[in-house]
Amino acid sequence: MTTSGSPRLEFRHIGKTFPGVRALGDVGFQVRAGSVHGLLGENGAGKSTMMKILGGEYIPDEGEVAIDGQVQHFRSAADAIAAGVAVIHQELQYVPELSVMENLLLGRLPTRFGFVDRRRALAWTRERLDALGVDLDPRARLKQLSIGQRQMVEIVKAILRDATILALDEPTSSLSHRETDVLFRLVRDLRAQGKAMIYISHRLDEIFELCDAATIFRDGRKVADFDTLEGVTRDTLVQRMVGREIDDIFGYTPRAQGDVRLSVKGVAGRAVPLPVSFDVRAGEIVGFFGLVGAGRSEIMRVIYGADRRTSGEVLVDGKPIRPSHVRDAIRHGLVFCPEDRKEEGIIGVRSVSENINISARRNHLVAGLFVNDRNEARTADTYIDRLRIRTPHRRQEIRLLSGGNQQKAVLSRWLAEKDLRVLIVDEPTRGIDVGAKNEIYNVLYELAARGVAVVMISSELPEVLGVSDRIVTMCRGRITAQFDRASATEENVLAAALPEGAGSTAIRNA
Amino acid sequence: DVKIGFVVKQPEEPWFQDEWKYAEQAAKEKGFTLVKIGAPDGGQVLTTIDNLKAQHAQGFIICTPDVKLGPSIVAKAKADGLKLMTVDDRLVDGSGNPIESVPHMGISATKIGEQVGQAIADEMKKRGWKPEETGALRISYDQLPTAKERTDGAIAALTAAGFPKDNVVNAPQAKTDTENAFNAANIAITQNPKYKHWVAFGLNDEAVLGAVRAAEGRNFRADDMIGVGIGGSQSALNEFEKAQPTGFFGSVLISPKRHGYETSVNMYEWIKNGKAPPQLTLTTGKLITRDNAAEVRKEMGL
Amino acid sequence: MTEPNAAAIVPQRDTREERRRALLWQIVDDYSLIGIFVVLFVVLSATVRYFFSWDNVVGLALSVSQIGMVACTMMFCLASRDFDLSVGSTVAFAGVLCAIVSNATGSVAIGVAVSLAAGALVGFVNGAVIAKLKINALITTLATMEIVRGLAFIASHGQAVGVTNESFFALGSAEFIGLPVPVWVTLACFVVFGVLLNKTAYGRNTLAIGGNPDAARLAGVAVDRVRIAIFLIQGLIAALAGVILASRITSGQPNSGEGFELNVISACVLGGVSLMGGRASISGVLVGVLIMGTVQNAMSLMNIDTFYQYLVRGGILLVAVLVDQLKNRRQSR
Amino acid sequence: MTEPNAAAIVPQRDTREERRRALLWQIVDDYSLIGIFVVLFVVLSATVRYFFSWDNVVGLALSVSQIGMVACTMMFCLASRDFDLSVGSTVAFAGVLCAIVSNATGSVAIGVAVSLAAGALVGFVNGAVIAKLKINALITTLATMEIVRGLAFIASHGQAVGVTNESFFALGSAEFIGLPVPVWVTLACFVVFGVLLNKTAYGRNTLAIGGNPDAARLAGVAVDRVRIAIFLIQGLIAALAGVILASRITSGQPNSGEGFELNVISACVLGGVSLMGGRASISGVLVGVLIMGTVQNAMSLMNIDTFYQYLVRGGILLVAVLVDQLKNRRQSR
Ligand SMILES: Nc1ncnc2c1ncn2[C@@H]1O[C@H](COP(=O)(O)OP(=O)(O)OP(=O)(O)O)[C@@H](O)[C@H]1O
Ligand SMILES: Nc1ncnc2c1ncn2[C@@H]1O[C@H](COP(=O)(O)OP(=O)(O)OP(=O)(O)O)[C@@H](O)[C@H]1O
Ligand SMILES: O[C@@H]1[C@@H](O)[C@@H](O)CO[C@H]1O
Ligand SMILES: [Mg+2]
Ligand SMILES: [Mg+2]
Repeated sequence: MTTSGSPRLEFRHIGKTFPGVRALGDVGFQVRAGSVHGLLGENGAGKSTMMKILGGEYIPDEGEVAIDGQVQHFRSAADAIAAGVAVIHQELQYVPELSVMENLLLGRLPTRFGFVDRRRALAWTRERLDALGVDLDPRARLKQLSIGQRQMVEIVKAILRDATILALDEPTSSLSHRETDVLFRLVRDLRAQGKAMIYISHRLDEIFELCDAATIFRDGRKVADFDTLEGVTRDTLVQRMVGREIDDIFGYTPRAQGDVRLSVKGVAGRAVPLPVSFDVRAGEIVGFFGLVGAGRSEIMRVIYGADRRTSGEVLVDGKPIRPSHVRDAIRHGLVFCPEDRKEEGIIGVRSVSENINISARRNHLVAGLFVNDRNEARTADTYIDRLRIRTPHRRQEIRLLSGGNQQKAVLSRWLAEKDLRVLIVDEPTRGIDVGAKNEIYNVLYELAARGVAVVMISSELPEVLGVSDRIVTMCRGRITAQFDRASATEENVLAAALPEGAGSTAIRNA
Repeated sequence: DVKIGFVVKQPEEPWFQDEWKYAEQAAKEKGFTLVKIGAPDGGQVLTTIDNLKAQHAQGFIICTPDVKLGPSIVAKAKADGLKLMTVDDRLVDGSGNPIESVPHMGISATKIGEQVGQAIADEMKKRGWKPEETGALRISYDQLPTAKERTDGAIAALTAAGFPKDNVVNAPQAKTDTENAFNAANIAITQNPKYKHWVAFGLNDEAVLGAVRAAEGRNFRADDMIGVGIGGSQSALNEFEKAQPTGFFGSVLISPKRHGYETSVNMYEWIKNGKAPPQLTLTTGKLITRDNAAEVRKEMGL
Repeated sequence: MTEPNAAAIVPQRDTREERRRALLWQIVDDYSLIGIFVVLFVVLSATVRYFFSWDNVVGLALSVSQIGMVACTMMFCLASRDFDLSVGSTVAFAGVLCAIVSNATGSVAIGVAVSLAAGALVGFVNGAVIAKLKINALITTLATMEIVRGLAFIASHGQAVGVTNESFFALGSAEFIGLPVPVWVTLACFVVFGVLLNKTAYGRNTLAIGGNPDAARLAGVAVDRVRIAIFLIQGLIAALAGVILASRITSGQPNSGEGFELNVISACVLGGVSLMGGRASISGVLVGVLIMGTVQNAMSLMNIDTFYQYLVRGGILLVAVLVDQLKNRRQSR
Repeated sequence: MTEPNAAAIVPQRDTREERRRALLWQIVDDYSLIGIFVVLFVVLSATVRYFFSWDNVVGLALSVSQIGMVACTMMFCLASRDFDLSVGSTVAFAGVLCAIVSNATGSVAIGVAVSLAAGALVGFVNGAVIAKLKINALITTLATMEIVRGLAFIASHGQAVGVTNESFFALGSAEFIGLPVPVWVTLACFVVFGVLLNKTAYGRNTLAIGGNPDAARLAGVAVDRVRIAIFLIQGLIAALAGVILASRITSGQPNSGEGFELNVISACVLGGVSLMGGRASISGVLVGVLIMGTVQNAMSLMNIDTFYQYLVRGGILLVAVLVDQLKNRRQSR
């Protein structure tokens, strides 16, 4: 271990302004060699912006980055790479059509006489993957992999650069638990090798598990530095991050429940060939838990009509929904928030207001044709204020918002529905800060209290347990069990989410 | 059995459709096979000749997209063992002289242009227009060599008849369709508010038609406008059929019938009976106007 | 922006004042192209003889009237991340068809109606193939461009089709309050499609589809239906342009409108419509169309040699887009 | 991490058998277009007289030689998510320039060298403007298309420029082992660019840029440099095609190569090159080029009416892309 006292990496007085947004103002902190430095902050606090400056993607307006005391002037990603910096970006950056190997070696394929030396590249990649204990086929194309596997490729790509400084911007947001474990092991190894690492996550338990030191950003400023996390409590971190106390992040209180609102009877689709049935009552929040690939997203998409329904019936308040017909679902008050925000949620180049009003506007059209601008402005401002969406104004293109704020805007789209009956949210808090999570839970409760039937898919077990009135587990496209809030425990829910004979396989694979 | 290719540069143009039609008539009468192929650029001309060889044609007649392709067409025809005749446009060699060895039937672009110019001059005289009060619209498309020759011919004839050269206004069209001619003429008229009357000539009937429509828009109607086109195409005939005369005064009709029919028959005789065609047949155009269009066309067997 | 660090403390929660200023900037940016055009127009008026005259301005307007009409619908097409190369052929086909049908039935109204229907049908086929069979728009419309051009030739036997009913010509040449009918029609298109784009759900949905088709679909937008409608309307308007053109030149010509599609697309892109979809403004398109027409007009007035006109056209295109680009860069840095 | 290593059991690891089957399918898919072409070829050989003869096949090869050469580089251009409309003009300009310089210097070699350099320069300008000034490729190359065409007209005064030195003609007409030189050059292009695409870092980087430009940039790929190189090489090869064409037709013609760019792009897209970037195969492009040439050739042999040829061309384009599309759909399920 090379835990020298002097910092390997130092940010000094960094400032960065985008039109209408001051993303960072006079921010500085240090990262030691052989340490993992946690970076925390609410959505839009400026964490990713800082990493993009480190990676040479943005040039700061003020301040400088120093490595081993040497001031660096990165003008491009290539400069940063040359200086031994590797950044794993929050938005995955891979080439879908190329193989794992080619993605891992992007920009530095080994050549012989100008020709790519495939054999050597393959051998080298295999060897390194094995050494890292990562199970990936180097020849598979990225687009054939699951999101989690793709994220793993991104991580490995950065590690294979043998950089001395490694920054990971929310690397676990779509990793399974096993993959997360692999990642943690890798990070610890790298720490042992003396690398300086920055680790960004909204999951505080990960911060505690992995990080030696931490810095907290708020609104583009640094609000706290912790040289060590020994003795620092979770509450302290949350308080400094959010600026207020959140004693119980879930804040659950029981509600009255009404009649069955959503009734799913024997529904099947291409990717979930076995019929699935369940009911959700008015005012009830049902959490769907399962492992990655369990089929939760898929069955919800089929219910919503986004994917083709091959059999079965979906009823909202007893009225059937036309299969494979999204707009019919919406008209019946059944809506769905997809998990892949960037690909399926937001319309990047359109404004926040457009993104919020796109569906609900049909109820406010003038003469059945014209958009009611006043009404839409009011709606947008209402949700910008209510969910505390950080944006300079409602006309800002939504792609310029931080991830968490985009999520809130997408959620607002459905909250703005006049006659909302059933809300299905898929991983609603992925990549969202604690404060905002709490806000989103409150929104779900409020909706439920108004009589909406809520279905929440989540891969975070504590969240499922903390928010749901009832928990449904899925495994391999089938519902395996249901639990009342009272009877659900981590152990029994997890056990029900595992495939048959999982125990032994798990051991074999581990 | 005899197989003859008939290759033209702009198959979409009515003129060539007509040539083909009459060539087809000859094929029916004489009992040979006619292969009609369009070759709008140099590369495609060569491809077409190869194609003809591949299907065992013995000779072909061509109206080339550019007369300077001459040497390569001659060489290719020779290499592929095909007899060669040209129609409409005569091949030239590297130094711009006509290639005498290739039998040709056609018009001289300059001559046709001169006919246009002459027709305009005559009509002006008849109407008693003062040349200095009259502007001449040259709807030009100098990217196309024949187009340049035709309009130059018209100018030559006009000036020879005493028309002041300074009154010729160049109106370049961006494409050879009527709309572009319209826009070009419109601007030229704007630029020259001093003229009381206008005359117009160009590459073909469509160009002149555009000029006539533009002039109408600026209130130069039948009495103040003399447009003479080339081709005697449907565009011209449409004008003559209108109830009221328009500024489209006439068109120099050239006969696609002779060009299509005679060249095909000549080629057939050459292949079948070894009877070489005449080295050069120059056809002339004939001015048609509202009054004589039907008559002249009938005379020419159209 | 080099404001004091005070601003950093409440960076996102802008004051009302700041929000207003940011909005103002956005508007300035949105209309910068108009500024470019105004400058161009003033300079040309001052330097080019005859440029600033009623006759010339009317002529200019007339010369871009066909492009202008179709640019309105092409804007929708590009905004939804699609592409249409078939409009030039549709112009020709509609003109020919209108002439043929008018002659055959003796009724101009029937001729016009049939043409418009045929144009709409071509557009519908484009849209259906692209939206339902999911074939790339470039290829689909390249194919229909060929096919429709072929139909125009076949229907007319390659000949210009004259119209016998003279009342037909009014459409192209009659004047109304000093402006010819085609110019009025074009202006109407700009108003109607401007309103459609900005004020209706149809327009907003078009932009949403262009921005992210998957997200739009999940948000309840009838993506396929909107895409088909966009192409259908485009076919209809292209046919209208064809009919008006035929009326202006008093015959339907099968070879008219060649290269038309690229002119229309250029005008749109000049006007700031993004080929990546999701971004469009009607004022931009109007200015794009006007810049194209103005440059061509001024070059002709200045008697610039045809061959040099190619250089100027290319150069102007580059400069205009570059200026726009610089503006955007300022915005996104 | 409150859970045991449960997620390990995710059923993703296929068996060896399944992997092999998937690979097989992939190969079938990758080569399905070749299958389509083979079927087309066999059917035409059986039904169209003279189609299957050495003469005809050589003629066919010759007829697509220019398109073939440039399709190789256009493949790179499209694969990197770019677009080039200027190649047709470059073909014309290079031919004219070669003729002029050869005549002036008396040396064919100098003429060819100057033309190729000029083509490369055009390409470089395209690339630099697109990569550095970040102007949309469609607009940039539309502009250079105009400008370079203008240069061709200006340099030649709008006239075809005949070449006096007869040794120049060998380039276009000499034969070598039974095949004309242009065909050999085209074959060489396919080999060279095939190897470049598949076996070199340049080719892989091109695909990476097309697949995800940001990812490539962030991984340190010299994105701008690669894009400029792609355009530069494209300009060079377009000039080569222009020189060979001029040699074949024994003169440089300023109006040659019109519409060439769309033919080249169509051939590439037919060959499965994605306009969205990141996907390209040299065998696909070869087949795309051959299908285009074969259809045209067969139509001439069958003496199909010109006007109906439009319909056939459009129809074939649609059908070929549709078949490819259906295959992809199966694949992505
Ligand atoms: N290119 C840009 N243009 C305009 N504003 C931007 C841009 N990039 C980021 N921002 C703004 O800068 C602020 C900081 O964003 P950043 O992505 O760094 O936040 P973050 O801390 O990473 O948030 P999250 O936890 O949601 O990922 C946000 O308000 C965001 O909207
Ligand atoms: N690792 C994987 N590899 C390939 N396909 C996968 C993988 N994971 C999921 N899928 C596909 O996704 C579908 C079901 O996954 P789905 O996304 O519905 O599961 P989920 O329970 O929502 O899990 P997630 O947390 O990933 O969203 C299946 O059709 C499966 O083919
Ligand atoms: O191109 C012309 C054609 O239009 C016809 O007029 C005959 O001569 C050709 O040169
Ligand atoms: Mg972030
Ligand atoms: Mg899921």
